[in-house]
Amino acid sequence: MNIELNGKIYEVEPGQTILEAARSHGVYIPTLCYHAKTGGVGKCRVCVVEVEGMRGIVTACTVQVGEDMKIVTESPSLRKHRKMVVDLLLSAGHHDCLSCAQCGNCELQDVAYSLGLTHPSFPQPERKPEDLSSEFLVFDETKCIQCGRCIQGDNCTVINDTLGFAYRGADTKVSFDHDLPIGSSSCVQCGECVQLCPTGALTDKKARGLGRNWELEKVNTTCPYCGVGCQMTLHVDRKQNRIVRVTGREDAFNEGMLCVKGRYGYDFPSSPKRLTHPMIRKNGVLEQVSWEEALDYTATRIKEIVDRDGPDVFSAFGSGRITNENNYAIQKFTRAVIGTNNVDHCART
Amino acid sequence: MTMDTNERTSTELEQLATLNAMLARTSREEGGLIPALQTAQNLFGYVPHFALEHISTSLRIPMATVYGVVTFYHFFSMQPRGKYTIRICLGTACYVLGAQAVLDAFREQLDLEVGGTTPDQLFTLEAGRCFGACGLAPVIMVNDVIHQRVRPEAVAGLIQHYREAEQHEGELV
Amino acid sequence: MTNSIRELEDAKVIFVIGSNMTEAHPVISYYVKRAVQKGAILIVNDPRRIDLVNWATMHIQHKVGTDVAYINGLMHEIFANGWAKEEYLRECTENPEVIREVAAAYPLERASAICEVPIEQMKEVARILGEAEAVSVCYTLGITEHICGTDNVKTLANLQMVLGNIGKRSAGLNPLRGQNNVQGACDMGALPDVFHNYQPVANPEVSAKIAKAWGVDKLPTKPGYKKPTIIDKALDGGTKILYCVGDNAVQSDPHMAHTIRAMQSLELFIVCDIFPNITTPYAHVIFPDTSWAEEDGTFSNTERRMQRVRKVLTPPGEARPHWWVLQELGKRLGKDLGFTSANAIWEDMRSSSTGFAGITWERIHQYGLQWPCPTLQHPGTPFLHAQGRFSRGKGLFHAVEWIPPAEWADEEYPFVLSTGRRLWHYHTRTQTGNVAGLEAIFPEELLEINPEDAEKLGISSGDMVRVSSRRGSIEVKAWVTDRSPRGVCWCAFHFEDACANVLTNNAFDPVTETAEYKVSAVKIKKISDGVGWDTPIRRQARP
Amino acid sequence: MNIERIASISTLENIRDKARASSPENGKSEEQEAVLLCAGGGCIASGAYAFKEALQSALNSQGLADKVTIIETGCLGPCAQGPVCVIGRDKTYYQGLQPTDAEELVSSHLKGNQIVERLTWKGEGEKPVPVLADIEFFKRQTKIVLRNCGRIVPTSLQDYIAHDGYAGLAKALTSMTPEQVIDEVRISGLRGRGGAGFPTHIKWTFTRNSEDPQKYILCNADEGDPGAYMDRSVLEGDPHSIVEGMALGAYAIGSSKGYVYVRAEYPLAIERLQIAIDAARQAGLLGKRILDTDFCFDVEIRMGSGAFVCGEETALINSIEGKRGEPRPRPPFPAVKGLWQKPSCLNNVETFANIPAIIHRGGAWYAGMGTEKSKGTKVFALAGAINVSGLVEVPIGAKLREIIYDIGGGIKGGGVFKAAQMGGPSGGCIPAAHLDVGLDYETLQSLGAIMGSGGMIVMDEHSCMVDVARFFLEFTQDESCGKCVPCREGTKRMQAILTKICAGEASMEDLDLLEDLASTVKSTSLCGLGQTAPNPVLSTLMHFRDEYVEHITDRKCRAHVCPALVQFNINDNCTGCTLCARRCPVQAISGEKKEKHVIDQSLCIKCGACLLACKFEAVDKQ
Repeated sequence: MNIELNGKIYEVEPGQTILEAARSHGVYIPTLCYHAKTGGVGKCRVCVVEVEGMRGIVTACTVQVGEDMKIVTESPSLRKHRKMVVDLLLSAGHHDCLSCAQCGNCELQDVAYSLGLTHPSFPQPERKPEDLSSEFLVFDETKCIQCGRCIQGDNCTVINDTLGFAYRGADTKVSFDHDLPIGSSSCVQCGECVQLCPTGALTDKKARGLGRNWELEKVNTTCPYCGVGCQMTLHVDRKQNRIVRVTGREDAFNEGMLCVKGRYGYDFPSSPKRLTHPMIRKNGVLEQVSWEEALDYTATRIKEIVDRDGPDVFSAFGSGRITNENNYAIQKFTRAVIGTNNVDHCART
Repeated sequence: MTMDTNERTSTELEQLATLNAMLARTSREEGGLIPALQTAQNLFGYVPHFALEHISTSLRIPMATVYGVVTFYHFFSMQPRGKYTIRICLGTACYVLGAQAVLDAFREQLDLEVGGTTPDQLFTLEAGRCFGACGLAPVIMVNDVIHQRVRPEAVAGLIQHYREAEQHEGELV
Repeated sequence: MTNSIRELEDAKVIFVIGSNMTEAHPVISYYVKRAVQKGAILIVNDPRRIDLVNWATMHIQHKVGTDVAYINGLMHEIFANGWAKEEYLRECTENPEVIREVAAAYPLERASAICEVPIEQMKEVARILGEAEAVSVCYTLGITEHICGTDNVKTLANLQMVLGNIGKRSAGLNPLRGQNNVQGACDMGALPDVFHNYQPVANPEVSAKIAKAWGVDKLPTKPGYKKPTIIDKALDGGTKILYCVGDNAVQSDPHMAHTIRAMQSLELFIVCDIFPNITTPYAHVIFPDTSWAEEDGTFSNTERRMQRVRKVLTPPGEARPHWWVLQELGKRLGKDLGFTSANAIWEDMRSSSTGFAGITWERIHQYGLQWPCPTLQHPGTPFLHAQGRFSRGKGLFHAVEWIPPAEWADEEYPFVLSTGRRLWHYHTRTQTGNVAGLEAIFPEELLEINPEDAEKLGISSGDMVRVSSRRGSIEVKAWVTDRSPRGVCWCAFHFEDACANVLTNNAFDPVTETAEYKVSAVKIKKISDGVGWDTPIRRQARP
Repeated sequence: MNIERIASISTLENIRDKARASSPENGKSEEQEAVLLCAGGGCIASGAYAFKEALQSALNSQGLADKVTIIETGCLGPCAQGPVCVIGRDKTYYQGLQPTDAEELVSSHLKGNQIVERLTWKGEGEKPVPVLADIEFFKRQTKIVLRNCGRIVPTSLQDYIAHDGYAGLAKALTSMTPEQVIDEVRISGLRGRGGAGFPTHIKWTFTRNSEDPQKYILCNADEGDPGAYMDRSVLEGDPHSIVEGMALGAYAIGSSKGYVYVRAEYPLAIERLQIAIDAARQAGLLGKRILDTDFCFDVEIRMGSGAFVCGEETALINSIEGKRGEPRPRPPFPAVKGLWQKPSCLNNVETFANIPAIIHRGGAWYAGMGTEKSKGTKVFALAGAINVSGLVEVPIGAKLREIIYDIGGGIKGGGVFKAAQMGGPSGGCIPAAHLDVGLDYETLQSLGAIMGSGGMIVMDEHSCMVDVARFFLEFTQDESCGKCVPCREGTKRMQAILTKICAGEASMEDLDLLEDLASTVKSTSLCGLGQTAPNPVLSTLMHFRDEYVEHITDRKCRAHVCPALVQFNINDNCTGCTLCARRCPVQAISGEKKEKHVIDQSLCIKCGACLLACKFEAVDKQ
């Protein structure tokens, strides 16, 4: 199917929306409430385009492409309308980016930048306190643009059924159950809403102030907890040798979804209680020793006992927590070096 | 947290029983939520929180969704209402013929803001949308009774009339 | 899992048994809930009213430890109504007559009497399973942690073969593996009877092939002891050296007193872990290990997908990757194991494996690959035994009779204690115990008691109670909740000071030696009053 | 009363003939007489039931109880004159009936058949015009939608059948294919009466063409427009016409299930509609195998719960589904994916009320009325500063002047006509200059107003156009569902600017910002509410821009409505009686006894108490 975008012909698949078709060809259309997972719902009206033959201007995220459709995505009047819509949003809250966790990764900031908006031109409402009542989430109502992505996520992707819109018109707000603080609500803090939030309304509490988005190195890995093996991206501060934040990988089989342990249980490696040195029990007390001493001591004791009583008195436990490579190393050591098959692991708990 | 029954008065218990009976017959698929809320509103005079819980669990609709619907529609109130709900019509015809002055008079006399209820639980003041009696503008409704061509000066008399009706009833019962 | 996780989203019928999915495998539960939203039927079979029931079409509360009777009863009903897939039985299974006899021995009256599920409910479940075009069965430790764990799994396999559900999309028999790399530990041969890639140690050619690959002249062919036997043998000198990596056995193995006595009688106990815990005090030698995110490598998840883990942090102090320690020990014991890097180890493993041969770190750089993946061009296997062609040829039915648990509730110990996991913590809290926030959400262990049982004992939420079994007793705070059915109480083993494994019974499944964590007999006595919780709404996984 | 099942067209016809003979309009039989008392919502509010009791007791006391029966009917039209009644035989019309008039009415008219001129309609020069047909208000109307209102007992199936009720349905089911029914509607040229005027037959064709075994037909009785109450009168006066209209619609599009979405503020309408539905079910005109054909159809009432936005098609559908009444993006249109994602066709009460007549008497007959592009009649709800406010049904294209002056009896208290507000919060105003405009969809659009549901608020010079625009913005802002940004935030900002203008604190830049806002809200809002919310502002700016400029630059409100711009001063008529000083709530008035008093402007809160109190017209309001 062919369509015309700003005068140029493009090949697109039927069933795509104008937005998807434009983006697949690198044509920029600003969006705020659209997200690949939660779809185009036509709430923010920033993605309006002109389509020949259609009455008025339409939202690119909800209208599907049609054969030989002529679409204009940039025009002075479109820009004026988009600018007014974003200006209304900026004036409806307190989008001050100075120390916002989402700075540099905020879609409202990007769209305002692309439209050249510098400040809200309408009087702003009075500030409201942030909801800090939960362990891992922070909800700042004054940065919420009511795009509904968090609610759509909570009710259709992770289906924890905690979020919903409450009240009406200008008082519409995102509400946890019957407008409870997050901490006492039924929220299991899986963080899907934080990942879907385009602005700084919903952010990770533990990551606040520990690193700007662009300062942190992104490295993909697998979750250390249950057997689902969710794919995640670690936001790492190399200088501080610390994981600052975790997000789910949208392109992997878990589609960006995680649970509370996966998303927020990342800081145990940096705990001061870690075992850091080899130790040997000397007259009943475990003492720190060097690697040399520990390895020599262990090797000689193993050799002494195995030579005396044979290999079968040796047994080794691998683990469901360590990597495949380490498990393989343990079984190879037990079989090739010691010469027994007494190797097992805690598959039973 | 299951609703502990001993805290509820006996009338509330039967009302709750009627609500539960209605819920048993309602299914979420055919949009049963709003009729259920309307039943609760008519039974209790308002939608108490424990009714929201009952509706949420028996229709298996998340509380967030139930709360979103009950706070969307103007008709539902989650605070107990006064015995007499005074609704001042703010339709165009009434407005043009002085409804705002009538509303201000009620606000002064009852010392209430729109949506508030008098401490003695007698009056609730609401600003309503057009009741469809524009020929008799400006119009107010007290529960289901329509009063037509109300003048600001007549407001005091009207309130007095209902206060006396209340005392009168008070003596009888 | 025979099938893949995302297939669950398109399943028409999902049969979940012995799996508290929203707490133990939350992301898989998201896909199950999506299937329900798209109109699928979800049948949750669990004695407890777990949170997944909120989204279930049916909740079957069968009695703890009666899974075989319940499933055999269903199969009886399926055969009786001709719902069995006869063509599948003829073509894809070896011995269909075996299962017909087993099912015949479990008419609904008998099965229902044992598992206490009303007959009409069993009829309804059987009808749904029988008429469905595909059913996906998911289970976790609720099925395996019994003395008849293996029998339970075989019975589920029988059910799925009777229904012809092995070898097609959105179906299959799906164990949800509990730990991040427990599937990998099995894949890599950390088992007494198999090398990596499940190659049996007793098979002479295999033994020779691997001996050659490892550059040793001979490898032991007699399968070794399983973990519980290893621990028991420590008491009679059968085990003198225990080399324990990343395993807090004292807290996670049943009958804690017994485990401690075993550890104390070892001649050389080497422990390698990332944190001190209640097992490390008994060690003679401690090696500091590198943790997740401090070394490169791979994990295998529950859907047989091998995926990369990457190093982003420098390990603290002198901690070293464990293969380095083994390389050093090997050198001192006269054998160069060739462990120069994690990738080198992987290549060493791959060179002598079959089903993993096609998986290299480069190929799984972006997305993992699901084994079997025998060649470098092979795309991986989303679901096993396609079109009913079992890897062993034809499906094998097992005649399985129901046997009661080792220890049942009686006058002296009137309650059944079942154990498990919570959303907020992981195993013995070695990791989650050191995560800011998780401790605050769920700070202490809670014993979940049925409201009617609690009322009889004068217990209300927040009171401290003493729970005792024939093996020990703990003091724990009570949580009165309808999550527990009458006569059954439940708690986890996350907290050492109120650890369920003080009470659990070290009776084992004869084949896998998995302990019967799910059934122990206990008694409960109130110690002191406490303050309950007043939460404004029913919540998942906590009061 | 039990109703036996009507199994065929012939049974329907002989019920009709039998019922016609005894129809209450002309008494049960020759020497019988009937008093048709209007029991519409408006008349009940003005005391129709009190009058009925008095009339009944008067009949009993004067021995006419068995000869004369009192029939409660639907709304006759002139609500402001209520309570009203029509005498069955000679069609004499009486209004303003108080219980005290009952005895006189019985004795002089019913017994001595002497007209009680005091209670009749007053025409030109206060001349009594007793007979209904001669009264200007009724003569100039052509009642199709309101054909039965005021002539039948709303809840009586027999009465409805007597007036060709269900004839259209019987005709369609037995001799027309669904396509023919749609074609008849096409010929009639009927356009949606909800406000947008979308041709009904096109909507029905779209829905018919969507293949799906389950389709829905919906009736929009939310009637949220303030100042519009024709739907209420039809539901209360002639509920069966809606049931029949929906049945015909369902047959045309191939649906078996319908819903009527009625607002919670209309309890009486719901009660009577439910009675009609139950009666239709008993008579086999609803439910399985209607009139022994294989057409099955049933209809259910769903109550609104106070949300103006639910008048919008997709918001109404969401409300029936038990959700928040938020509109859905279109496409997909409801005809393809509507209620529970099934093809659904939604029409307004007034549209459905026309259908039975069109099918029964043919589309060509209906097309004979109205203008070239807009056929048939439209019901207007006259209200505001007009002598006779009530329901008026006239052919489309009638002139505004004719409706206001000839039918509506001109401006109340002889005032000067300033503007007529049409279409409520989505509409606009028509100034005096366009009094002679023929009212149809296109002409109103060109004037910046819309036909809307037909609410017509007449305003004289006592209304300030800026304040009216502010009132409408306050309405739409309060009723916005909050789903899309331009409507949620834009209307709030527009209202803030209008409030500033009314407070005399605005600047000309504010006016430009107001127009920018209006253009964005109008073109980018998701649904009709947002898209039309700026209309009241744009149309008042189009016709009364000078009033805006006056408010801003001269800080003057010509109509003395905006409190901030009004000044109260005491003129020379003041006799120093000190009454105003005592009444002033803020003690802003000072002066000695018998001396001329003065109002301190800094204290005065413009409440007007002094003006009301003064007996010597000594207080001026500029």
